Amino acid sequence: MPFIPHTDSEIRSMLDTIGVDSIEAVFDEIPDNLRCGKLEGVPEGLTEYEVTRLLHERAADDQALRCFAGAGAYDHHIPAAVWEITTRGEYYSAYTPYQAEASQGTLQLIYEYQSMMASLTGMDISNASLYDGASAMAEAVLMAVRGNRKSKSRKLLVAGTVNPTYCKVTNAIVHNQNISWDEVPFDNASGTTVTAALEAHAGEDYAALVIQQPNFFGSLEAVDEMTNWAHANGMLVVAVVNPMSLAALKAPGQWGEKGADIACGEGQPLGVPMSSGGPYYGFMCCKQPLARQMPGRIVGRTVDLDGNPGFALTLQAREQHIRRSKATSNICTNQGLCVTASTIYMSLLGPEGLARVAGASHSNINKLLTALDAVDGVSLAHAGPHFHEALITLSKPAAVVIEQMANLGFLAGVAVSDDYPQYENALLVCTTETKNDADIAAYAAALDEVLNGEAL
Amino acid sequence: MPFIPHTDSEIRSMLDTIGVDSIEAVFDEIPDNLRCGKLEGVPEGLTEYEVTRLLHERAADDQALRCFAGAGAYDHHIPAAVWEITTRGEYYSAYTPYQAEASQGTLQLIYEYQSMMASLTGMDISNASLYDGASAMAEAVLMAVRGNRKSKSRKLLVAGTVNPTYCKVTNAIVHNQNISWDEVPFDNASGTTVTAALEAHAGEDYAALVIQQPNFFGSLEAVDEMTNWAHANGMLVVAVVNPMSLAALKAPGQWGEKGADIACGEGQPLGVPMSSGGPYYGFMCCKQPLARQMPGRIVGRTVDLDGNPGFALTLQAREQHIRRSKATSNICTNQGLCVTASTIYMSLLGPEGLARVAGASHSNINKLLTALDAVDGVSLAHAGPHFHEALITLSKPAAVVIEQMANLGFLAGVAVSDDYPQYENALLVCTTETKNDADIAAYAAALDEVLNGEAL
Amino acid sequence: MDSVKMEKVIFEHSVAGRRATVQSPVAPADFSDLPQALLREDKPMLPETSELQVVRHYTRLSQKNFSIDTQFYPLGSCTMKYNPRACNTLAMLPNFLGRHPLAPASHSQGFLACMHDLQEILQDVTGMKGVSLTPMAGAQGEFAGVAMIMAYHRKRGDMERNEIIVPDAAHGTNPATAVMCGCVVKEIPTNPEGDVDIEALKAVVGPKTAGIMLTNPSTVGVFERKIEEISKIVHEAGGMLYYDGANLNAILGKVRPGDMGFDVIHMNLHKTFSTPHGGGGPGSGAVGVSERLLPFMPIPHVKQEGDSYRYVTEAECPDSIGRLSGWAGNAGVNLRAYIYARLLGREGMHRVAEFAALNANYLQARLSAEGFDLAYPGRRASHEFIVTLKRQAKDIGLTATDIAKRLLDKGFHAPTIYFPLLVPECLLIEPTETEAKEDLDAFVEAMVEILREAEADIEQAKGAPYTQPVRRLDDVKAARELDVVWSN
Amino acid sequence: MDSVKMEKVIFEHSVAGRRATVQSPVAPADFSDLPQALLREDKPMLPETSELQVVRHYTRLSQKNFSIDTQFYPLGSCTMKYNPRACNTLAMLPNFLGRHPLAPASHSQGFLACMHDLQEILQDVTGMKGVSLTPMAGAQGEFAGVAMIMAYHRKRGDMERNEIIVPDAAHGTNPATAVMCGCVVKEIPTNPEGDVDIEALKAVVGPKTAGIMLTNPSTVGVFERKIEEISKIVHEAGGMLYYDGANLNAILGKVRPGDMGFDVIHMNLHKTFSTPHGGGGPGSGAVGVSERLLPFMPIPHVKQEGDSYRYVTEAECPDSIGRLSGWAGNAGVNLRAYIYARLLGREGMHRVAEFAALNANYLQARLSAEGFDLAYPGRRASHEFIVTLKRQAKDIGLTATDIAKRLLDKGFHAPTIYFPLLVPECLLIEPTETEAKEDLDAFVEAMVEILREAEADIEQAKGAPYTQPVRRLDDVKAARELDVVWSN
Ligand SMILES: Cc1ncc(COP(=O)(O)O)c(C=O)c1O
Ligand SMILES: Cc1ncc(COP(=O)(O)O)c(C=O)c1O
Repeated sequence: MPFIPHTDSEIRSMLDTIGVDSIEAVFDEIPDNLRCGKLEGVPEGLTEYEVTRLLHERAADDQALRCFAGAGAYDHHIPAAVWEITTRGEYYSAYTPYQAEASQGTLQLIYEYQSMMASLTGMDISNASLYDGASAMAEAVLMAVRGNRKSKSRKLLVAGTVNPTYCKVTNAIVHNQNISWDEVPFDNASGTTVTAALEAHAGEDYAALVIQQPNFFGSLEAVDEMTNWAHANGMLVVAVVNPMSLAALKAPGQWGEKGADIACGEGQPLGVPMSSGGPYYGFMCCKQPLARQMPGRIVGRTVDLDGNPGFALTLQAREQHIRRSKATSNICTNQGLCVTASTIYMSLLGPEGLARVAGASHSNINKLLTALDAVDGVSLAHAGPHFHEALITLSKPAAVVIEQMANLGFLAGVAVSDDYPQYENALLVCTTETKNDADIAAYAAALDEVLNGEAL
Repeated sequence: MPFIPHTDSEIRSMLDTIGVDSIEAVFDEIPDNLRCGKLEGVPEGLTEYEVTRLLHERAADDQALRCFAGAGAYDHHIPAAVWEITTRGEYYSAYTPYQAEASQGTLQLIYEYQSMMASLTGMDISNASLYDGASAMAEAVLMAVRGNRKSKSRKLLVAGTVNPTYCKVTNAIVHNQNISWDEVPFDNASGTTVTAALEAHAGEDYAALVIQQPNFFGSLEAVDEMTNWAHANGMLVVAVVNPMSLAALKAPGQWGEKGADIACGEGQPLGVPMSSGGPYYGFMCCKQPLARQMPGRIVGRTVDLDGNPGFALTLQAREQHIRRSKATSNICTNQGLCVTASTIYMSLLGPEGLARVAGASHSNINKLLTALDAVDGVSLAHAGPHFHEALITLSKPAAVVIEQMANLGFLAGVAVSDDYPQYENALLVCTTETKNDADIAAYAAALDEVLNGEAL
Repeated sequence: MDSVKMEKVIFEHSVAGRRATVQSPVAPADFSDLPQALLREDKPMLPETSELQVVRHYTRLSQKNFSIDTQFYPLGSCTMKYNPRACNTLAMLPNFLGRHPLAPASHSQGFLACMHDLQEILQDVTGMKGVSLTPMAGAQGEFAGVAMIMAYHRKRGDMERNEIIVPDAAHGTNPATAVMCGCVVKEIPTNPEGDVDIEALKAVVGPKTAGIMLTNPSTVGVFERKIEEISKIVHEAGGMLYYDGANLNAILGKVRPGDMGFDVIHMNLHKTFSTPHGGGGPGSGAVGVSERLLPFMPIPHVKQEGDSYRYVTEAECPDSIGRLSGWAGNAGVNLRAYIYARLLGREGMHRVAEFAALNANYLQARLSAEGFDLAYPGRRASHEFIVTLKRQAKDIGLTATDIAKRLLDKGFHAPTIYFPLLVPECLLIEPTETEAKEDLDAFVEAMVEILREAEADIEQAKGAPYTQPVRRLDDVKAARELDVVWSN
Repeated sequence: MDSVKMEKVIFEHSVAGRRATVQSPVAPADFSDLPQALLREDKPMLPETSELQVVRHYTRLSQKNFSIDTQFYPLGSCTMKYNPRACNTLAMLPNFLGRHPLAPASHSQGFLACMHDLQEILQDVTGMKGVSLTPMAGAQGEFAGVAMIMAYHRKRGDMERNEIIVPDAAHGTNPATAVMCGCVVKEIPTNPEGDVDIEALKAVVGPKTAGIMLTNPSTVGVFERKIEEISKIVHEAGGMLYYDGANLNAILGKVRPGDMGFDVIHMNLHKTFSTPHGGGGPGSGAVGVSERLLPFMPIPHVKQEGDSYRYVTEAECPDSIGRLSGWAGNAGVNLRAYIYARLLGREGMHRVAEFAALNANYLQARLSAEGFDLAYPGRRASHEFIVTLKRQAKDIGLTATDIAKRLLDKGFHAPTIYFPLLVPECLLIEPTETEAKEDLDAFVEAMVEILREAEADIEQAKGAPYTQPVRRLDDVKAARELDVVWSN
């Protein structure tokens, strides 16, 4: 019996203690007519060896591609130590640290994580994680609507350069509470938001302006101006940021004169594998005045009976298990193990290491764009600067190019035409520090072959 | 500086404390003319990412083959838990448990290991491991020569069916001490030792008889008779055994009337990956009277100052760090981590699980031989019974078959002609529980193709 | 005399200029081509440490946790059962980890096949008609479920239904979810036997009823015997039944939510399907739906076409409640659940509930015999049950917290305490099917010992724990003097 | 008040009939076709436990170890430096683990290339002309080395040379190895400064001298300054120089054994090349040889031919001392060493000795300043150095054992004690290059604290440790009342 330790004689003795004569008897409160059948849809059990073999075969079916795609999931190197430690049983198989005294490992780690994220984003407080970057934006929108004392509006402004998937997820979540937004169109030449587009909304009542930096196209927004404009118009500013980029880019807390109010985003670049899209984690940080509006868990440092320092979950009165229908969110289980990995990752990289990873990712996109400049049928959609992504337009349909590039061993990038019909044959390409000059040359050669080759 | 934590200012302050002004100065006792140059033969350092990529590429070069080879290294399933726990830092990065109080984890585990091995082999005592099966046989031979009070001989009898590589290793080690042996020829029909061959040596003075069970060909020796014969002739009996087989086969301690005196062998089948041949571990067990002749570490159970039970290295007076030139062996570092894996493996399998693994390995060889029976150009060298290996003779040179089978994705077996010229075109094939009926059929089909196909 | 139990905060190991050089590119970063105004001026406060320091720090910290791998962990409602190590090892095969979520289906058949097979398995064990693996934890599964119910009503043009009925014993995520979906929560009481108060239910249903959120067995650990009647009442009122699958472990292979009349269910794969809880997550809150709700399922989900698999597109699901995650949910967690499901297989599924219930009922019988009061004495335990310390709290001052902390000293994780809120001084105890009888017996012994100790000297329990890295912590100070970020 | 520190023996968790069913084939074993007389009748005493019980037991046991990953571990002569985690992760890639040792070279180019490159690197850093990776630990490397020396003499027809000279400070493996090679050991004293007594050496060399086994820096932690003279004396007498590479970490990139005149060297890759020591092994004792000894190297080793790699065959090496392992030594350990070498690279190699020496000399200076007596006060420390407690043992009864045990309470592993034997009450302290200054300082502080405590009350030190899973253990009882196998 997989994972069940009971022997026959133990079962008998336990039944005796209960005072029944079969295991079936303990289910006697379930109406007979409801009892279920054989579960024919579930295959027979396999041994661990059989499952191992099956999964190795399945994994082999997923041919590894050299990854030039980003769009929210990034192919960074993860130090071996990160997951060797993260998957230690004591982290891996513990529950949420409700019993603080028996969970100081996880609690202290989260406290350290909060400290790192608050510093990276230039904010006062961080929570212990949300599900992922997309849903973190939804929570940030809800929080902004709750938290903006100056505005009664259930509307927001969202820059048109925010990851379209994040917008969809946000909509799926917040529209239930009658929250909606207006999109700020971006400039086609630069791929960024221009002040004129914002000015069109001056004086209107919005709860917040949502800005992504670097934006979906990998371009850099004029975050200082946008932040100042939003604040001047009574809005809060929600910053959606790539935490890796914050080793180089101005922290949201320093945007404009007063800084963004909420920073959120996808934690994946910090030590979490791409893994088909999850588990990742959403991070969220905010300025002090919004602290009690924050969704999710928060760990605080306190003292024990002997006066020694220790860590515990705190501000729980925001959470569903205490506040129920009045909670700041329904989130309960978060993405703790990914946070564990990220904390170890950030510790291993440190400020200089993180800057170098960001730096190599950035210089590689410039190298790639230079290499692609020489390829017929490729042009750059937006003038720079780019952080580590850029949109290129192609002489063939993106879907075809992606498929053919895959056959050559490359994940060529991400097609965006579903969300931006104006970019029909375009690919969003991305480089990280894991690409070297040879990879970039090979990519350009392959793309040349696909676009301009004879027989494919 | 990889793995070096020192900052410039720390280095300066440390040099100040030492009272020198450069690191070079602490090497001032080394004569200048000896100082070495640039190490041009060592490549530039790589980052972890670069090394990761290199090693993934190298690993991909070693195409995985479906393994039908054995000959001392066996392709068994290893439960995932085994190495996930074994590589925990506390096991992985500890030294030999000299400070017993700070090493109770490793020490208790070894005590458990010793108990399991002693029971599997039917012996009184086990050590904590030797290097590998081959060198364990060498140590057993030395031990037998030391330990046989009835014999002054530096000669042994070794069955001709003992793994020829083990014999080579043993010879490389023991010939330095003028120890040698006579080989007992085996019967060509059965592939086993027959009593007549032993009788030829009756009355001669040998320190011990070495028997392998199952023997190198996978056949089963008449161990009871051989043991009784050796004892009757004043010899000790050294049993070289596959520990996996002991889930099914009679334990050496029960061979004949008095049982073998020393049991040793290769621990790899018990949870250690094939891994190009190492690290594996040699096990060694013996009867009580030989205990103080045992090489290697031994853990004992004792009590602490409070009278609580605890574990510590014991009988250290046999070892080189105490006895120096009079030690039972020069072994110091052994194969502890592999023993850790094996102990966890044996615990996960238990007596019934181990028997089933042995059982499936065994029944698969019968299935394979049946399937090969239908293949032209294949015949069985020795009549059964076979444990999980057998020698088959082929209509083409073994080396060619191995190469062609490899191109079809199979490791076909092991050629033996270097050691047994009489078996020119023969392959020693092996099955474990990791082969299913489809694998066996595929192997037979591939071999048919190689031996009888048109174009290859 | 004690070794230093305190572990410095990682920043205390930090020295300016120190770093693990092999972990980043050799070349220093150069952002000079970016506008100066957009660049960061300060150095973020990340630790400057060596690789060894980091490994040592986080290895040592880990040892300060209780976990299933090290302790019996009978945390009610959380199903802390063994997380098979193979699930982790196999889910972390390089090709699985390295797959970008947008890799083309043509090069992702292995992963997609696993997800498809898992959908089918979950569909069968819950008795539903479709499954989406997208929700990232139980609460998001609840969200998906209630959002689907609302979408269904709206699609039919029924714009008024906005009330979600929730029993008072429900988990906090239930009412919180309802509110996130724009609904109004109607709470109904639990009767003294632990069942829903049918009369109260009848009183609250009506034309505004969107649905009811239930878990069965409920959070008080007993099977809701009148489930069919409840189903009838709610359905006749035009509402739908939502099943909170956090307790699915109790009935896996015994009774299926679909057969009980539920229209939608979320599963906590990190409970019933044994994916690790990771010290707080990630989980996976897969949802299953009845025929009527199929069009509303969150995207994406995997579809089989002939021999191949692909995600359904947005265009194919115009009525979907949409996307709840950036990609397809917690794929790696779902992979672990899939591996677990294949290891268990059909027969194993049936055994889960059997042995979870056997263990719970055994523990309930033993604790009751030892003098502990059960909250619902006449009832069968499901996979869990409640002990109430109301009497001991009154008589000797022994609270649920005290017993919880003292259990830590005895080497056991505490049960869930003070949930559900309606039972005073409650311990919600869930042993799970993977624990051996001897460990249950040892737990009973510890409970009895604690009671005896407390009867002799209550201060000992009040001061507990004594053997952990810290003594009992001051939660009030934690909230009042907020220290949530390290500063040097 | 303490939580149960004792962990049952695994057999105490065993219950007849319990098992982890997914770990073995479904079908019961059937050996009925084998002769009954050859089959086992009794059931071997292996634990009958569940998977969770095994995981929990061995996870908990692991927590009872000190290790580099959790503690500073200045165990002299053992080079307990950081074992980079990448070395483990990469050496355990499925294709490496799954390679049968006899897989054809055509399908093994990746592995063979790694082994070949490692041979080249080791050759260069030691200044030798050939390297074989076959020996499985230092002692087997010593064996290979002495056996090669003997083979060399014999091949030349010199049948008399059978004496191996060994300084009294040498590691026990040196004399034990010499005896295993059929040699006679000639011990020579160490002078008060820690160098070889040259006069004693001169007195002992002669026509029977096969060779001398040295390590430089020696086991007393100082560099043998007269190495060239020693080399001359031994070589002129017709003997060969063997280098015990256990201390290679002290000189890596600074001076090469080959350049010092050594004819053969073994390396402890589990020390200098940072492969893990695994709680006792496995290690790897690669040997390097000079031109003269090339024909005698143990087989196999890897040869490059054009773009491809293969093992040399026995037939190609008629003079080889032969095989020392079933296959090719501890391949997986060598793989880890290779990865480490590539991470360090040329520059990193040079830094190893520099920072190992910086740390050792710093610690030596600080401890000396705090009043601890150095065994060789006038000398530079190499990568390690010796403190002697002779004075404290006499004055207050504080022994090396006491300080070692008390250090455990302070959270530090103890240095090596009572080795080398010639220094009374000695602590051989090797911090390694991977430890940070702050940890060295903390160690000094602990040492000083222990001394102060002992001056005030020696009983505290005598009773140590207090914070470990057990108090000080009775070694005498362990040896007298031998309990080495569990019995119920
Ligand atoms: C009864 C019940 N419902 C819902 C949930 C919420 O699940 P999750 O934590 O995965 O969001 C839980 C988990 O704590 C629960 O116990
Ligand atoms: C100086 C010295 N020589 C030889 C050895 C033996 O090496 P191994 O333990 O790898 O056999 C050691 C290791 O303890 C040592 O310190």
